[in-house]
Amino acid sequence: MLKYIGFRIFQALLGLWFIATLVFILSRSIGDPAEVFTARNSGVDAREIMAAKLGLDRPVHEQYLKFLGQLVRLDLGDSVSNGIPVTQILVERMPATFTLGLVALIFALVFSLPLGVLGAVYRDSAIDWIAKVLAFLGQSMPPFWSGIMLIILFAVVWEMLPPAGKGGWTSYILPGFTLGWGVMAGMVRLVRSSMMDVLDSDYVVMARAKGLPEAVVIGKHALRNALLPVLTYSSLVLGAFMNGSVVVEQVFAWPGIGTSAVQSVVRRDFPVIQGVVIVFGSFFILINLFVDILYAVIDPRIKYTP
Amino acid sequence: MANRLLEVEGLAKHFRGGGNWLTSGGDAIRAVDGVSFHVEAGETFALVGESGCGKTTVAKMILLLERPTRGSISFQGQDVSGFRGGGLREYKRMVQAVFQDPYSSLNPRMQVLDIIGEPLRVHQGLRGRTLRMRVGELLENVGLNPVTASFFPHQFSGGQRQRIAIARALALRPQLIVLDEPVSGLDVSIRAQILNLLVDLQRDLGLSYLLISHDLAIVEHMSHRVGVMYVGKMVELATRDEFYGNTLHPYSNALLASVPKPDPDIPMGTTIGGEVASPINPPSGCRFHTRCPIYLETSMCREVEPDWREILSEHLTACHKVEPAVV
Amino acid sequence: MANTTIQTAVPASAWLVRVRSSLSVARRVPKIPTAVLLVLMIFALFGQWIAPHSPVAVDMANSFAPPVWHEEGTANNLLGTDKLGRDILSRLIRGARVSLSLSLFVIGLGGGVGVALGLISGYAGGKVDAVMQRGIEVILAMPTILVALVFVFAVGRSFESVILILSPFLAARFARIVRGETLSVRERDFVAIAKVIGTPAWMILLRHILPNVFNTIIVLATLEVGHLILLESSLSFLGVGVPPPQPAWGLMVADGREFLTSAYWITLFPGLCILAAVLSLNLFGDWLRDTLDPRRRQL
Amino acid sequence: MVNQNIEDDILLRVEGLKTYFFQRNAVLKAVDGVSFTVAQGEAVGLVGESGSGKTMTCLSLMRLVPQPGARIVEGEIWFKDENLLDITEHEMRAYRGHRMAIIMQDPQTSLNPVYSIGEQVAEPVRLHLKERGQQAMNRVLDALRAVRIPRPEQRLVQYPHQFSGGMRQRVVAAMGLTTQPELLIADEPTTSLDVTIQAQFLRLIRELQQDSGTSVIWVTHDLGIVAQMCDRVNVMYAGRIVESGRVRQIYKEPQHPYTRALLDSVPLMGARRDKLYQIDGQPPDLRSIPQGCPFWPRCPEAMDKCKEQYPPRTSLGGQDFVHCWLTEEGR
Repeated sequence: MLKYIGFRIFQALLGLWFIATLVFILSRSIGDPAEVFTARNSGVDAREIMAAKLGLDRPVHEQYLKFLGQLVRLDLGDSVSNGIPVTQILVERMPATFTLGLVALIFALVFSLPLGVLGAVYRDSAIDWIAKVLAFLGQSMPPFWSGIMLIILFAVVWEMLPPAGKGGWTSYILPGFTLGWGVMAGMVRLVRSSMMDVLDSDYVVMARAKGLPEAVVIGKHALRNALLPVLTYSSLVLGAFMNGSVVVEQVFAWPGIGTSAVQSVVRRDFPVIQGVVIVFGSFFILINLFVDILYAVIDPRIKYTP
Repeated sequence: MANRLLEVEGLAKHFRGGGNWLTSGGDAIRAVDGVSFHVEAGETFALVGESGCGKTTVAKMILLLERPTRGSISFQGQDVSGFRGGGLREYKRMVQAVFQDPYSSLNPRMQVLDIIGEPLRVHQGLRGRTLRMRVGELLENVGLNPVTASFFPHQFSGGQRQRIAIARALALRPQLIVLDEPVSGLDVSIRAQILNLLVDLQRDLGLSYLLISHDLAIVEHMSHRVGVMYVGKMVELATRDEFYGNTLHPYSNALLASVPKPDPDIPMGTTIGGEVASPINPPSGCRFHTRCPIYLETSMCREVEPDWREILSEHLTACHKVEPAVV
Repeated sequence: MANTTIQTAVPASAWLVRVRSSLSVARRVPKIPTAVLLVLMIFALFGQWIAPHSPVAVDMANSFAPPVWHEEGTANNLLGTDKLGRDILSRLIRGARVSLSLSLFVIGLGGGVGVALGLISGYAGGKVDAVMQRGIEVILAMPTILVALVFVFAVGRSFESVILILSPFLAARFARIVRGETLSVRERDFVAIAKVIGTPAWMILLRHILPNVFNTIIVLATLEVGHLILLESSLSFLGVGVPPPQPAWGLMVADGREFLTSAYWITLFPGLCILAAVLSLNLFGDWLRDTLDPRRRQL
Repeated sequence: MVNQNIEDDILLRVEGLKTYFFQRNAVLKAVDGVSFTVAQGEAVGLVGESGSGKTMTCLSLMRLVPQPGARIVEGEIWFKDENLLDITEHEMRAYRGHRMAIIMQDPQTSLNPVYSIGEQVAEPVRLHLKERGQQAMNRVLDALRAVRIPRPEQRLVQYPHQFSGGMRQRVVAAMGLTTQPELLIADEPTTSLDVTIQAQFLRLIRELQQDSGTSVIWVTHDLGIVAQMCDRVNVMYAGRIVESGRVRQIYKEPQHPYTRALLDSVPLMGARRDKLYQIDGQPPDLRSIPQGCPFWPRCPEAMDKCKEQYPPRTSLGGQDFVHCWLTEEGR
C-alpha cells in the first residue's frame, strides 16, 4: 500500500514537472520572451529590465533551472497589467472558484448517484427515462448557453435569483447548477452502466441467494463495486469541470480564476495565464492522486498489485 | 535420433513478477524450470499437469511466442533459436497450433476463406481461385461444407469453429501440431467429434501432435507417450501403457486417483491434500514434498532436488523414493 | 477422409443473412437524430445556396428585427436580425459549416494520429507503451480551454489555430481508448495463431487488430464530433475561437448576451442549434454503440 | 399427474417447471416442463451439456432467474408442503440462504471482492439465525473449520483475492452451510478447479452431506462426478429431463439414446476404445427447438413418430422414467 502511494506521488510530481516544462517551452517559443512578459505598449526599457530579470542572456538550461526554482518558491512573477504578483492574484481568486466547484459537485452527486442507481435497478422505468433525458441534455447543452437561458428565466423574467456576481448563497444557485448539470450528465450514465454490469455479476446473485433483502443487495453489495469504475473515470469528469468552470465563471461574471484567465488573454497578460495553467494543472494532478489513493482504500485488491 | 522430430532440452522460462518500469520488480516466476522431452514423428506426446505447472508456457516457447530463459528446442536436429529468414519461415510452416477457445482463436471480422487462407497467402502467395480451391479442400478434410468459406465465425457453433481452426493448422501440411486443450472449450457431446477427427487426421497425414491437457482420460485416449509436469518441472515421462499401468511418481498417482470414475461401483481413490505450490517461490528440494503422501520427514526430499532418472526403459521420473530397475 | 458428416452452418445463404440483418438495422436507426444530422450536413455543404441572405451583410437600418412571429417581424428575416442587421437564419445555416468542418478536420487530424498511436502503443507494449501513456496522461490532464487560451494568445485567432489546438487533445482521447482495445484484442488467440503462422507484424495490425477496434473508432468519432462542437463553440464564446465575421454559433451567443432582455432571439437560436447538433450526435453515437458492440456500454 | 400421497421423505418436488427468456423477437425456452423430486438426504444429479437448462432450473428453484428477460412461466416447486411459486418474495427470502443454499460455477466471481471473507460468511448467520457478535463469529469460524480452511481466525479478515480458487469455493460452501440448509444446489462447483483440488472438494461436500443429512442437487456435465456423488440422475436435453433414474441403473442400462450416447462418447480412463462414439450434429438452438422429440435430428434410432410428437413419460418403476418412443413402443 505504502509502496503504491509512494509510486503514485512520484508519478504526480513527474506530471507537475512536465506541465511546468511545457509552460516554460511555450513562454520561450511564442516570440521574444521579454516582450511576452511585459505589457503591450511598454517601452524598450521595460523590455530590457524584463530580459535581465528572466536572465535571457544566460544559456537556456540556466533560465530553465531559475524558472523551476521560482516555481518551487511559488514565485510566478508579476502581472504585466497591474504589477500585482501573480501568486497574490491567484490566492485571492482561488476561493471563489473552489466554492463554486464544490457547490457544483454537490449538485452533481446529489442528482447523479440516485438517478444512476435507480435507472439501473429499474431499467426502462419512468425514473430511468428521466435520468436519460437529463443526462443527454446535460451532455449536449453548451454551458455558456444554458447559463444564459437560466439567467433569462430566473433572474430576468421571474426575478428570483441574482443574475451574476458573487454575493449571498442565492448567487451560487445558478452558476452551481449550470456547472453541475454538465458534470452530472456524464456521471449518471457512468453510474448506471457500471451498476448494470455489477447487477449481472455472480456475487450479486449470491447475495440474493443468501436471502438478503433487495435494499441490502443493492446498497451494500452492488453499489460499492459499481462506484469503482466511476472513480476511475473521475479524471475525465474533472476535465469537464475545469473547462466548464472557465466558461461558467465568464457567463456569471464570477470572480474566480477562470475569469482572470480570460481577462488576461484580452489584456495579453502572459504571467497570469501561465500561473492559471500551472495551478489548474497541479490541481488536476493532485485530485487524481487523491482519487487513486481513495480507490486503493475502497478496493482491497489494489494493495497487492503495484 | 532420426525419428525425433522435436527435441526439448533443459527448457526454462522465468518471468519477472510484479513491479513496473520504475520499481525493480518482485521475485521471478519460474513458470518452467528445466524440462526435457522429445516428440517422435507420427506420434502424440501429451503434457499433463494442473494449472500453473507450465505446460502452456512450454507450448508457447515451442511456438516461438515466448523466448526461453534457458535450454534449447531443436527441430529435426537443428536448434530453433538459430533459425533466421528462410529457416524460420520453414519452421513456422511445419509447426502449427490449435488453441482451446474456439471463440477467441478465429478473427470475428474475417471470412472463413481468409482465416484458413491466411497461412496460404503468407507462405505460398496463393490468391483468387487457387486459394479458394485449396480452402474448399481443407474444409472438406475437416468435415465442413466448402460453401461455408464465405461465412463469418459467428455463424458457426463451437465445434464447427474448432474444425475451422484445425483446417487452418493443416493448410501448410505441417509436421507438428501443438494442441493446447483442443476440446475443453467444447460441449461434451461435441468433444468426441473433434477427438475422432484429430485421430483420423493423424493416421491419414502422419502428423505429430504435442497435446497439452489436464484431462487424463483424453490423454489416455489420444497419446502415445505422456509427460507429467508439476510446478515447472517434469516429474514423470513414460509411454502411455507404462504410465497408466505402472505409475511411479506419487504426484502422477495422485492425479490418476483424483479423476472421478464414471462408474458408481469404483469408489473414488485417495487423493492428496494441500494446494498446488506456487511457481513464484517453489518449495525447496522436491517441489512436491509439501503435498507428497509418501514423503517421510526425511531431509532428502526437503533439501535435495531429485534427479531426472530413467527407472525402466523409456520410463523416467524424478523422485527419491523410486528405485531404478535399470542401470 | 474423416467419417464426419458434411454440415452447413446456417440454413440461409450468407449474403441473404447479411442483407436481412443490415435491413433490420437500418429500420432501427433513430429517426429524429438522423434527420437533424442530415439537415445539418446539407446546410454545411450547400449553405450558400440555401441561406436567404448573406451571413455577413450588414444592414444597420434593419438591426434587431424580431422573428417572424412577433408583430414587427417580417418574412424577410424569419428568425430576426442581430445588432448589425445580419440575418440570424442565414448566419445559423452558414455556422453549421464552421462547426462541422472544423470538427471533421480535428477528427481527421487528431483522430488519425490518435488511432495510429493507440495501435502502436497497445501492440508494442513495454517501454514504448509506458512512455506514450505517460505523455497521453499529461495531455489529458491539461484543461483544454485554458491551454487553448494560452495557445491563441501566442499564435492569434484563426480557423487553423483552433484545429491545431484541439487536435492533440482529441488524439490523446483516441489513443487512450484505441490502446485499451488493442491490448485486449492483442491477447486474443487469433493474434497468437497469426504469429505462429509467421504473419508479419504490419499485417497483424492491419488485418487482425484494426478491424476489431474499428467499431470502437466509429462510435468514438461520432461522440467526439459532438464534444468538439461544444468545445469549439465554448472557445468562440470566450472570444478565442474562429474569428469574426465568420458566423460561428458560439460567437453568436456571445454577441447576443448584451441584449438578453431586448432581443432574446440572437442568443436563443444559435444555442438551440448547438444543442440539436450535439444531442443528435450523442443519440446517434449511443445507438451505434449499442448496435455495433452491445458489450461495452461505456467508453 | 400430481401424486397426492406425498411421501414423507420427499424434500423437493418440481412439477412441470417452465422458465423462458423473452427476447425482442424470440422466446428462448430454457426450461421447458421439468419435473423431478429430491428426497431428504439424497444427492440428485442434473446432467446435460451447456444450454440444456440445468443452471436455469437451479436459479428457478431459488426464484433468482435473471431480471429482466427471464420469467418462470408455469409449474410448481414444492419444498416440503409449500409451493415456492405461490409465496411472496418476502417469504421466499426466508428460504434463500436458510433452508436452501447454492454454490455457483466460478469461485472467482461468486464472492464480493470488496468485503472480507468473515463479513460475507456471517451475513446469513446474522440474517436468518439472528445471531450477533461473538456468537455469530463462532459460528462463522465453525463453518470455515468444517470446510477445512486452515487458520480460520486469521483468514476471517482477509479478502477473496487472497484465496486460491479451491479455497474460495470452500468459502462459498461455508457461506451456504452455516445455516444448515435442507437443500444445497451445487451448480458445476468444480469445473474451474484443478483435478486434485476438485477431488478434495468432492470429498468435502460428501462428508458434510453425510454428517448433516442435507439433500444436494449436483449440476454437472461430468459423468464421473455424477457416478461418484449422486444417488439419482436426471439427464437434461433442450430444457427437458429426458431420462431419470438411479445412478447404477442408468450407468448399466441407459434407456434414452441420448444418455447412451453421452456415456459412450466420453473417453473413459482404463477403458480404451479405438474410436469414440460420436453424436453428430449440434445441440439445438433454444429459439427453434425441433418439433417432436428435440433429440431426433441427432438420434441414430429416430423414427417418423419422433419427428411429430414429444414422447410421453414412460415409468420405469419407482421414480424412474424416460421420454422416448423406443421404450414406450417396446412395452
